[in-house]
Amino acid sequence: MSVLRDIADEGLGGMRHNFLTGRIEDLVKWSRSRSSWGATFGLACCAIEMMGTGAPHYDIARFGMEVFRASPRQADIMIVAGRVSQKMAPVLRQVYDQMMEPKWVISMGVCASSGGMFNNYAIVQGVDQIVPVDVYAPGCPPTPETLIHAIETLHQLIEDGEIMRRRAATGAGADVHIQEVPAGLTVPVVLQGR
Amino acid sequence: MSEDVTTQSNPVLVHGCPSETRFGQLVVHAARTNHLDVCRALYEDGYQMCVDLTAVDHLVHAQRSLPAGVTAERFEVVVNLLSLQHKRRVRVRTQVAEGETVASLFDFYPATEAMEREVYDMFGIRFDGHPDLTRILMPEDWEGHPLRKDYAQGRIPVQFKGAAS
Amino acid sequence: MTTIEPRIVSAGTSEGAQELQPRSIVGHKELMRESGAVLRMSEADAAALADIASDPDEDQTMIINMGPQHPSTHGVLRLMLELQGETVLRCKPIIGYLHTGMEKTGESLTFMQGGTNVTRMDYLSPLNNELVFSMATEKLLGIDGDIPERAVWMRMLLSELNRMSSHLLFMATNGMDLGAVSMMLYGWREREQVLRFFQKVTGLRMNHNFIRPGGLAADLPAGWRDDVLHLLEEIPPRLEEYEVLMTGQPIWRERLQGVGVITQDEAVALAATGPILRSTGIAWDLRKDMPYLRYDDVEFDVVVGVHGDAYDRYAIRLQEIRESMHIVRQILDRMPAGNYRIQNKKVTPPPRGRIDESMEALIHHFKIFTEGFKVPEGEVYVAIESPRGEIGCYIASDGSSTPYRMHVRAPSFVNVQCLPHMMRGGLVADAVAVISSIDPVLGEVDR
Amino acid sequence: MGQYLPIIVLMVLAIGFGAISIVASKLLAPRRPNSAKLAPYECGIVPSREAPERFPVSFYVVAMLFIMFDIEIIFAYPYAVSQRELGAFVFWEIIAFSAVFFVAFVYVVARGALDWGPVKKDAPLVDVGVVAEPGRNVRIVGLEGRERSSELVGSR
Repeated sequence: MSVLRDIADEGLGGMRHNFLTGRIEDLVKWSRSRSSWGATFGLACCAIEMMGTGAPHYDIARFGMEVFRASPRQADIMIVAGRVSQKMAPVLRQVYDQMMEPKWVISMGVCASSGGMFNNYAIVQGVDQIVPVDVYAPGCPPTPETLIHAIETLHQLIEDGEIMRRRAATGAGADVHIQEVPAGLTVPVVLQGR
Repeated sequence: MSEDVTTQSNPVLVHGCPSETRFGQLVVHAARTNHLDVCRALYEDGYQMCVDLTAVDHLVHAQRSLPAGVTAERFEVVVNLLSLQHKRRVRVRTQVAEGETVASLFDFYPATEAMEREVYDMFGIRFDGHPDLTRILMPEDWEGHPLRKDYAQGRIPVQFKGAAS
Repeated sequence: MTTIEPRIVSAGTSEGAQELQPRSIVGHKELMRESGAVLRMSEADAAALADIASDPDEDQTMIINMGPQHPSTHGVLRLMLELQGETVLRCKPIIGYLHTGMEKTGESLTFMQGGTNVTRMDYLSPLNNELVFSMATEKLLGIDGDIPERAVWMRMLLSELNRMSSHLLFMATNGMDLGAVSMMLYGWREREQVLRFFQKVTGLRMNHNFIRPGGLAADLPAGWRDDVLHLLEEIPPRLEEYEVLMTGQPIWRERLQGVGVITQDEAVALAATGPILRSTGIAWDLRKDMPYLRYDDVEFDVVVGVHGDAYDRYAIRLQEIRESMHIVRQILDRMPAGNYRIQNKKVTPPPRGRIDESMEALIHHFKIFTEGFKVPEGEVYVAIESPRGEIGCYIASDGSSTPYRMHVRAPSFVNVQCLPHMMRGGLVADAVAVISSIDPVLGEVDR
Repeated sequence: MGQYLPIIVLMVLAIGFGAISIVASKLLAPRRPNSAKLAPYECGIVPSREAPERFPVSFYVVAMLFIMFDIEIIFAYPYAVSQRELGAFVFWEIIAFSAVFFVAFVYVVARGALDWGPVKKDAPLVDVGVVAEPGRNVRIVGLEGRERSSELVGSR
């Protein structure tokens, strides 16, 4: 009974798509994307902008990220906000391992995505050398609008299952790059449908 | 105001060390042996706060304007003292050769404990008498001292040509 | 000269000798030092506390990690606390988890580009970092006397507004650390307004690179005066709200008063500066005692506490927001017209418009931005008052266009070393209050 | 029989909710155990030394106090529900019963079970006065709820 084996290791999310389980799968994906909590992994300047995004003006509680959970046990998205130093790399890997499945990683800012302006001995040149990254948010620091755009892109990918397919295909992160949203934007950002 | 450097030939002696005035701040050039005594004497003079302790590696740019009687060495430990009463700063510059140790100022300036650890971590200058001389910024098993001039910046090659390569 | 290539190491997370050693290994003298005997207590008191039964298997104390990834350590500060029940016996801050090699990078960036590197050190008051770097460079160049008046007053305006936004964030995080979570919302609501003004003036919310050697990157935009006036009307009633929410509450006072006490001679011995030094009763403020820019023409009070505990530091920062607003009001009245940048050809690139017209302007622009301007050989130390204390910039230049050695004296690096002495004997919950009262920014601690 | 219906419904609801949440989490969550997930969370640091099993006794004493009052409440509850039928005698009975508990509580507190607060909390806050330049306008803050013992004293 392959269905039971699927449930055993992958949970309902892993059941192959068929008429009987179709609706449950969508329900699972919808609930995962709509209430994913961020793990506070604030390192440097981007952490201040991440706090700004959590603050009342930009308020990511609207997108289901009501609270930033400090402990990895209760977090779903790890937002790597800031430059990752060589001394911090094993700690980052340890916290990532301790996070519960399903988990995703947003690499916030150019320092996390590629070492940024600090191309030297002390900084890990891109956090994807340590953890599989799903969405890269550019900017130094990314404006809260850019971070919300990154989070919304991630939610969109979770909801239509794209992330799981990409992760299964490459074994690493979903590797989605978004453009920077200039601050103080009044025109709504349209997420291009995939 | 321009830099008023006293004449190089016979500099004013402060606690027996040649000194000069740069940008309105007294700079005392102590030798490695009397580094501790000069700092203690300045401590008695009323400079109770040791604001900063750092070092400079003069491997590449050895010839620099030093008053007479000061032999230029590779490293230079720079101690910045501040007196709250007189509102004055003094800078003690001590020449240290490669591999030599400097006396730690921890006994009368407890603030220097972390600063000396950082100088040891970044330059490899050992401070004897320091209670806990271990690395402070780099991981424990890191080899080499990054801020030395013969330590590469560790850049990974990038596609676009930065101006200052 | 064979250069040593850095060997990237990703071993386990234990830092060996840097960590707090258990009581059984540590020698008596070291134990006395770590128990603060050097500074605070008489030998007898420290001995009484220090010699709890230290045979290893009958271990009464527990060493725990308030590690790099912790909600209330304001970044990646790692504290190893030795606890006996709830009481903190010894504490050792372990830093370096955000070491970015900025001083090494500073040696390869020209003086024109140095601002972008320095501004990311203290990311709560980036403009003060740029200010101290620019003033040090100008002193080396010898042009610190003839910076245009408008540039000097604009620098003061931006520095004071940056102090306000930094202290507002302190109000937010200090409240949240101690349980007043709604304080985070109010603190950020005010800070957003100041950041919006910065965004209008400099184009960015943080890491502006707006104060450069020789003056500023651009002039104030039209309508900046009523923006600042709007700020000055909007924030004072909000501060009254903070007074009601925090200062007036007995729980808040009970949590902060008598916690993290530091005496005058201990603060001076540990070279703590800023609100920590002023909370012990020493009225030392660089803006008053060693004035720079035009702080001697502006009238404001030095805010001082007398008990040296976490409550005083909170009250000092709250009052300093008001003092900064008082200064900004005076700056508004006295902001002169004129150039926002020194007209000295050597330092200032030609205005954008002229580049299309004349060939020399194009060459001049190209040379300044690629090669940078040469700075005469020498060394200088300049210090100003950042929201966290005295931030100093020591530059040794060898006559080329990149600094030979650029060291920034970070106030948080020294203030973090006061943590063990403030936490001794307190509860673990007080440890959170003490860290928050020091308001460390790990970007400038680890540089 | 009718009056037991609400209790049964509540029981069913409670057990149902518990069961659903356990089963759902078993069903929904993919299981990928690794050693890090089993290790205790030490703020990102791999724990290098064993957590001590011994805990100071003060935690235990506080637990005991809680259990003592918990039991007292259990007996007071049925009395409170049927208080009108039981009359004055039972009222005094309950008062005597809780008085016994209160004596035990006073004894334990007197023995210092609850004051294991910070060692230096009672250290007198010496107010050393302000060291400032004479004629410097200094504003002293942080005095709410505390008396000032010495005036502006001492100048550098």
